[in-house]
Amino acid sequence: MRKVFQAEMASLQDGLIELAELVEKSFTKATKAFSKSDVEMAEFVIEADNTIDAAAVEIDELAIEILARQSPVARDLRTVVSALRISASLERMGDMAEHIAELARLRYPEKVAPKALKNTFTRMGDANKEIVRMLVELLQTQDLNIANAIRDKDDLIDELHVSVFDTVLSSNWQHSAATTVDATLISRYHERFADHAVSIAKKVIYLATGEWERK
Amino acid sequence: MRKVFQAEMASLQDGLIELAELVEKSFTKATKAFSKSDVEMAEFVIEADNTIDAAAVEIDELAIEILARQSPVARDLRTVVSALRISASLERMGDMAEHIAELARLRYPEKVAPKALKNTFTRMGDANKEIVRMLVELLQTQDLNIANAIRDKDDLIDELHVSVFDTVLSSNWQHSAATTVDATLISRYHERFADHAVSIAKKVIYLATGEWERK
Amino acid sequence: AANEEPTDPEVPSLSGTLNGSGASSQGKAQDAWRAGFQTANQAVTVNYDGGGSGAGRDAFAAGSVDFAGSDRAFKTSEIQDKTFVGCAADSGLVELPLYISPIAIAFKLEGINSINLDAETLAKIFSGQVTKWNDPAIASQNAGVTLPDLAITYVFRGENSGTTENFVDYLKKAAPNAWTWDVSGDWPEELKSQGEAASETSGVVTAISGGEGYIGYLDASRAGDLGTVALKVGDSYTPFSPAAAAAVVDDSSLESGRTSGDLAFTINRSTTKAGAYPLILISYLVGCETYVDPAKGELVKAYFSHMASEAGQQAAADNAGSAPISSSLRAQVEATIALIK
Amino acid sequence: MSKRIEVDNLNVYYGDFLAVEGVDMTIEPRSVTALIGPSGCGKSTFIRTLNRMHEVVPGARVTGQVLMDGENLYAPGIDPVDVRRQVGMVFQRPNPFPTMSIKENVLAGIRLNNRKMSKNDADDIAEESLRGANLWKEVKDRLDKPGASLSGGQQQRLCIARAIAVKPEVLLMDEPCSALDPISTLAIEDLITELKNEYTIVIVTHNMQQASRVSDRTAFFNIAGSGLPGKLIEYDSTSVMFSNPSQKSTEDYVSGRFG
Amino acid sequence: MSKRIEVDNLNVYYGDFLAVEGVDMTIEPRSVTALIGPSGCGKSTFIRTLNRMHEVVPGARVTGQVLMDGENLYAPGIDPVDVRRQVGMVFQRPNPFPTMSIKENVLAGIRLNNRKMSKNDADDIAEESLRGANLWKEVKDRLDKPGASLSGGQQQRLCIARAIAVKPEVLLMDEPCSALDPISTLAIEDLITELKNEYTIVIVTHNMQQASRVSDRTAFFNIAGSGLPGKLIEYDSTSVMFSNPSQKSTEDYVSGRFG
Amino acid sequence: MTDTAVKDTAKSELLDIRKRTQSSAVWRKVKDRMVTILVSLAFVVAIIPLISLTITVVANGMERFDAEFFTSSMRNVVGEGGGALHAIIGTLQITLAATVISVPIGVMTAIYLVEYGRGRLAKAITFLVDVMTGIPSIVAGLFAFALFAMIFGPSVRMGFMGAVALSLLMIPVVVRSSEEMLRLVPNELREASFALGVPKWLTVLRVVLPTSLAGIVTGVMLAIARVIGETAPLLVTAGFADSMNYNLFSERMNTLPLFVYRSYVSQGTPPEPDISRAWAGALTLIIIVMLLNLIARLVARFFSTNKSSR
Amino acid sequence: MNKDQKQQDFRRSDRIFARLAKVAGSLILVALAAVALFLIFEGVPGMLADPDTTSIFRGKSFWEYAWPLVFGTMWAAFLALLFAVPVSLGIALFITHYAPRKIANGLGYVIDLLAAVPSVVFGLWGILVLAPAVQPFYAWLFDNLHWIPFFAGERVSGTGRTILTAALVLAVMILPIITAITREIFLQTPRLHEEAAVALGATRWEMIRMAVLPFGRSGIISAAMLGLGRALGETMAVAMVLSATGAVTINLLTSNNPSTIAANIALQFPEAYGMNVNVLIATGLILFIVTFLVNAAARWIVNRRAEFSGAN
Ligand SMILES: Nc1ncnc2c1ncn2[C@@H]1O[C@H](COP(=O)(O)OP(=O)(O)OP(=O)(O)O)[C@@H](O)[C@H]1O
Ligand SMILES: Nc1ncnc2c1ncn2[C@@H]1O[C@H](COP(=O)(O)OP(=O)(O)OP(=O)(O)O)[C@@H](O)[C@H]1O
Ligand SMILES: [Mg+2]
Ligand SMILES: [Mg+2]
Ligand SMILES: O=P([O-])([O-])[O-]
Repeated sequence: MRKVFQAEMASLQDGLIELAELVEKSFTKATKAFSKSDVEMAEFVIEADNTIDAAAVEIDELAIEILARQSPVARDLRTVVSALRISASLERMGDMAEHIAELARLRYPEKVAPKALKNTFTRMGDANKEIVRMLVELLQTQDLNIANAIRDKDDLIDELHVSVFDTVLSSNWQHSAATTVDATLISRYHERFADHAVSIAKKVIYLATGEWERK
Repeated sequence: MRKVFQAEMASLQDGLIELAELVEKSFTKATKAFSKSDVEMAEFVIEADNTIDAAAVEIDELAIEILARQSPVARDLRTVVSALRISASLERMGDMAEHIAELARLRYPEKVAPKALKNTFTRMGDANKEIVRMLVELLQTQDLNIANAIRDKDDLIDELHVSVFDTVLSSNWQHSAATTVDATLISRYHERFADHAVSIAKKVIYLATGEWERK
Repeated sequence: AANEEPTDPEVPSLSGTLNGSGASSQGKAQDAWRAGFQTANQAVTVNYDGGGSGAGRDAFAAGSVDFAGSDRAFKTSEIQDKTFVGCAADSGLVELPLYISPIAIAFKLEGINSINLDAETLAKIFSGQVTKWNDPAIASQNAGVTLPDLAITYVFRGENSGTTENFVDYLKKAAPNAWTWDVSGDWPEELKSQGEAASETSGVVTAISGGEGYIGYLDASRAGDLGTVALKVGDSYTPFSPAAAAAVVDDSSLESGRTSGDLAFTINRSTTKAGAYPLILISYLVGCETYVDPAKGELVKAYFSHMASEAGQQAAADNAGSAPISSSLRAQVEATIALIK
Repeated sequence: MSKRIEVDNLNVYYGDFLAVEGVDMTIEPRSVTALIGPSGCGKSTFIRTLNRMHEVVPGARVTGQVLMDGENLYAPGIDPVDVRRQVGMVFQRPNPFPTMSIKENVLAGIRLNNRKMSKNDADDIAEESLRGANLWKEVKDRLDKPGASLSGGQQQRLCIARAIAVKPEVLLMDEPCSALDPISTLAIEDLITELKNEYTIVIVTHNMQQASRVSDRTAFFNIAGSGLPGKLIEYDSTSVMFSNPSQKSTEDYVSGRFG
Repeated sequence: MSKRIEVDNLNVYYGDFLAVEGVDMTIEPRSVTALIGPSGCGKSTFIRTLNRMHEVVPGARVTGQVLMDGENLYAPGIDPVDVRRQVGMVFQRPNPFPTMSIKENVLAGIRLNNRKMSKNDADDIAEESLRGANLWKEVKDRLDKPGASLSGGQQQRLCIARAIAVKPEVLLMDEPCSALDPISTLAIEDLITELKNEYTIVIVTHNMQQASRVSDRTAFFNIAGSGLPGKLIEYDSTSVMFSNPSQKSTEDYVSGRFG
Repeated sequence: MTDTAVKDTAKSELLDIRKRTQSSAVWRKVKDRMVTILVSLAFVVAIIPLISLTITVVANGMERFDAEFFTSSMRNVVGEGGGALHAIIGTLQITLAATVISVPIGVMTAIYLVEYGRGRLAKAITFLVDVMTGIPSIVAGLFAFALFAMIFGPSVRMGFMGAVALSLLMIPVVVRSSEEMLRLVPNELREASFALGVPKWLTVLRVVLPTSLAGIVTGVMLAIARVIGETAPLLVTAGFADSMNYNLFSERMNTLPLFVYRSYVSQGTPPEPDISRAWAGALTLIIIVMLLNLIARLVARFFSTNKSSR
Repeated sequence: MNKDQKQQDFRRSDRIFARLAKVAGSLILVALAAVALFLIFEGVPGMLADPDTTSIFRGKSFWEYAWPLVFGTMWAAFLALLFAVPVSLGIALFITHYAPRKIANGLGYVIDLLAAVPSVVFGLWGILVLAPAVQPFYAWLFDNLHWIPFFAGERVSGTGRTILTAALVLAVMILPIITAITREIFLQTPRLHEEAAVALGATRWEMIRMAVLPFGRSGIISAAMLGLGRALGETMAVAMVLSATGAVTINLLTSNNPSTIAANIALQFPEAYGMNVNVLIATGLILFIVTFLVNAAARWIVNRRAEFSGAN
């Protein structure tokens, strides 16, 4: 029954989960670095991205080797193709964490977030932390309820993202252009982060149902 | 000699090229809409993104069908995996064009770009138009020189992107927060656009050499 | 085997194995003789390969058998030329006419059991000159018998045979004008295509029984239900019978120029003696006067005596339909047997 | 020159043994339909009912219907010999008649009905069929050589040429490549895709890759246990069968997770 | 119980015909090495030189060296019978001895050599070998049944059990699955991956997927034309061979673009 | 031509072909039926002599198919009674001896041809074995006689000599059938054995021979059936006898065919006892051969049970 | 050391066994050579014997003596083959392709039984049963189809003991041999080829013609040759049945028939002595040579189209 193949498929899955956990850790640290303006932690996150990138490449290589050597079909094939996609998304989510950390480092010792948005960014960060945590769980369990929960959280993030723009564009926004830029970018990073998570959730749905994403 | 397979592989390639051409068209229009603040054109670009998305999904489906039915190996496998990746990147490039058009529409009838940055954005747009044109050519010819040329252009875009931040954060930046946000976003869109193009170029290199991207 | 259990172990007797070979004609008589002899001498086994006279003579000369059965005696030239391995160097041969058998002319014609024929007509029938049963040559001798208008097919022995030789000898001697072919154990080559060949007496019987209008010559004992021919001897027609056969022998003379043990007869085929049936076959028993191995000599002597005895001759007559030798001949024979050592 | 086949509640027996049970299936013209399934599930048995080769086995029989363009092949009065002329068959191992030349092999089927063919006609048909089987170029200079002198893959194509020479409506193939090396296999597969422009093709294969490569639709047969009848489990377009089959057992089978 | 094999400039002849030319190759212990290549390129010929089965063919001979842990198998004074005890072989078609029971089949290698064994030892060896071949569970209740009563896949595993019962160092397999259905094939493939923990395994296969699935290293043989000798074209880790081979012809072959 | 016109002509051509096909189809069917009849007829034709023969032999043979026939020899039997025990024993002994001579030689020769033989010698043997199947049995007898006469002198007769003559007739049949059977053993089995490190001779003895044993046994039985009915060669070698003889190596020994032939050829007065003994002998001979045949089949089945489940 | 010892033993055993096999094979060569030598040494004097002093010749030369025998041998064997081969093929086909599986085996056994009947019994049956049974038919043929040379002649045999009957008996005798072999061969016809034919729309007969017969061709020839060998060498049955007058004729229905070498030897040998024995052995030598030639011819035929043979 293709034991080697089963093992490879399992390690593909494990790799994805590990990767997701790495991203989770990175993102948690990045938000902390961001909120606490902790440059060391930021450095750490930036460092860690290399690990994430390497892990993602490893998954890709494994996936391609499985494709080349095991010719998977049906669900197995979907798993491999999804893994290729998910690894890419996770890698980008790692990038987002890195970007957040970079911003934190760039502005150090100042805090990036202005008072007015602090709460919003905290909420965004929390929501995204929740999302990435759910993501790990989703990859472990492939429970479609979690996928939907992720979508819900994404909606929250989108709302918050819009609210950031509202705040920035409101007349009582008085901060410097740099702050504006930072707020814009941070918000966008969070939004992208959640967006990638959703796209991963979609891949998992595809994996389960065989329906390729039609946006 | 697996004629059907050869045909499928060819149509996969053709699909990618077509998709790239769609993106090129879309992006050209988007930059025009942006610079001319042409809301109709913007609408058109936004509409066109659906086509691009559909085309991308089609390529993915074809790729997955090829994987399922033809079990390609070696170069063929790389082509298919690359196609999966390239289509995703092209789709995101299409998204970027859409985002640019959306911004143009959002700010209509005002122009988005402040005078100070107009030139920069024009240069960015031109560079990216050049990039997407080269991309089409690259997908057709798989000439690695073009891939390198794309990287070079990307470096130019990165420079311009940094210069946009410099401009915005410079003391003589006096524009509204909205303008700041827009400039930030537009610049980032261009930067991302070029970045995706580079990642496609890398896929083509992988395709040719078999060396999976190590960043 | 059940029949080989010694029945009376106390009777002291001879012992050993005696092998003979030769004429198949006397095979059945040999069976009877051996049976009697072996019963009397339970430690003795006598074998007789009825392979044929020629083979028997050759085997005897080569010393591979102790005695031979032969439908003719050795020719004197043969006796001179050959060395007889089993016989002592200066030994003569013993040849005894112990098996005398009439040869019947049998035929198959619906409803006819017997016809009369003279030698002349017989010769013409067997040489294809008379080809129909209602040929006047036949009809004239068989008044009162309705002969069919049927082709005659004669049956002859396909292989070399003593029966053939005697039959032909009879034709040649009794009807020299009609029969011009040489005397030989083989049927004349020129006449083969007109008749039907059969192998062994059994074949002849089968052939004649199987074909209406068939006629052939065979050992009289095997004629069975077939119609037979009464031969014209002198002026009357004589059917075959043991007595008639024995009568001819008594009417014949010994060949000249032979040793005293060599009782080779010249059969008087053209006898006119009433009640004689000149179409007979004499089969000889051949042995040495002096055997290299005296034990053999003793056995042969005993066995030959048994054959020549009245009982022996009667047994042969009963079992093989032969004609017992006359007492005068027996006397001659016994004297000869006494020579054997 | 291609027909739709409808199989209607077909049960196939060997004596009293029900080998295949209750198959309903519509085979489209000008398409390739692949039959897959574990060993002994009745693929061969089933495909042989489509040209009434099944009944060559003593004691074998069938209930239900096989309709070719509406006409029941098993209706009384239908001569199986006729059916077999309309439904050609290619076997697992290439089996050219060893005593015939290449050309005679191709014409073997036609000669049956048309003893006195002009030499021209014969040449034409031979060429046409060999071209159809993609073999003409390779053998045109040695048509008088024995069929067995060809390589395995060429022999199999010769058999295909022989089968299509009688211009059947349907072409059945029972594991046509399992005795061939990969290069010959690919040649045959290419040929099959070409032939489907003209024929209705049904192919049994153990090679899942092959089924997925050449067929338009795939039927998965399975058997619950030895002694039980084989059944048609799932029948769908090949892409669906190999990417997203609706039955668990199909998925398990195509992905090698069976047993 | 596994050895490194070094093949050194090996030329293999059938009489005057050079079938395989100039092979240099190192086969690692405790690994699976797959030999692939088009039909007639000399895979079987080559693999049979590794246990001197080649010379069973009249007129067959070899130049060059095959070193097993440094010892040349073709050195004078080496008895081929001895070599074959160290290098087991499994063939294309399962070939259990038809007159022997399952158990006798397993013990054949020992028994046929007239070696005496206590019943206990025999039982132990039989069980151990059958376990090693992953067949014990399926046959333990019918060890006295004829070997031929098993299914094809089981027979092939029986042959593997028979081969490993004599405790060879190396196991050669010439297309061990080509006569089997896919389910049995997968069972054998699983077995091969288990066996490589103990043996050096060399396998010839026509099934590229199989080569890619089971082997650690793959050797591609090719032949330039009929009558020409087969040559080793490329030899590398299987992943490289199937994802990024360095020779064009390897790539063409593994991707079915050959011919 | 227009499209429809093309179609029409195509159609009419098709119809034409159909018509032609139809008439030829009828003819084909008729022919098929005719052949079926012919073939069945051939079978019936072959069965007729068999039945006729069986009836003849059984009907005639039953008369003397009694206990005495199987417990007595012909020693001292004149007229009625007697039996064929001596001939039965002789036939069994001589045939057994012939088998003992021919089987090892025949099988070893077959082994040589299949496993070892190459080149000239093997070709010569193959051809000569063919020729040997054509040796007239009488010639074999004469040859054996000449051979023994050279050593033991012309008076020699023994059962063993007959066995030698019969061997000459048996060997080619044994070689032929064994050769075929050995060739049927798949090479794969040999290679499997070699690959286990088994030397060639053991492979042949312990793999090849057992595998083909059933076939070889059948072949041997056929060979026995072929010679057990021989008359001519035995007459000149084993000779003719009435008495029991258990010793193959001395003196004459009777055999059943000879018993039958002699009983038929040399009938006494009355002839009936001889004739019925002849038929009873024939029946016995047939039954013996039948039994051997049956044994062969049983042996074959016994050895092939292991294979049957293939 | 023990192991080495064993190896050595094995190697020696291997050599010994091979040599034994070779010796066995060579023994056949020797035996045959001895037979040939025997025939030559004993036969050649017979060939050269003086016709005048050798009684068996009856004035003819050796070749005049032998020629009718050679003719008869060939003629009878040919006729036997002519009858036996088609019937055998029919039976073999019947058993393998027509009879229901269940009874086919039994039928095969029944036919095999014929092979077990000793030739003496055949002889008895031929002369006592067959000949009388066919005689009326012969008479009819003779009366009505006299113009056909085969049925011509002076007079129809009244007993039916003609060469035709002998050939029929021979045919029945060789029937089981040919049947047994062709049956085996037909059974070996690859199912694939049969099915290929059937799948092309062949009727059963057409299938047989396309697949079975061509496949079995060389086997049929071999079988026929084996049968021919038996027919050529058969002694007793012919000797008993045939009315052999030594004629060289193709008439089938008369009592005037050629003899065969084997039957002639069997018949003449007992009464033969001296040079006559050599003459008979000389005819044996000729039979030997004829057999040799026939076999060579058969091999040649079989091999001639080996390229197209069913054996691959
Ligand atoms: N001639 C026959 N007589 C009786 N049963 C048969 C016969 N042929 C096949 N069967 C049985 O019918 C069932 C189906 O066999 P079939 O050969 O159709 O399977 P398959 O799917 O073609 O298998 P494979 O993949 O091994 O070719 C099996 O149980 C088999 O044992
Ligand atoms: N016994 C033999 N005698 C002579 N030549 C042979 C023999 N066996 C094989 N050959 C030749 O040696 C070459 C290599 O054959 P081999 O069987 O090794 O190829 P292969 O790669 O195993 O092919 P396949 O994939 O078909 O099994 C071929 O040209 C073949 O014809
Ligand atoms: Mg099948
Ligand atoms: Mg090979
Ligand atoms: O006794 P016959 O010589 O006539 O056989």
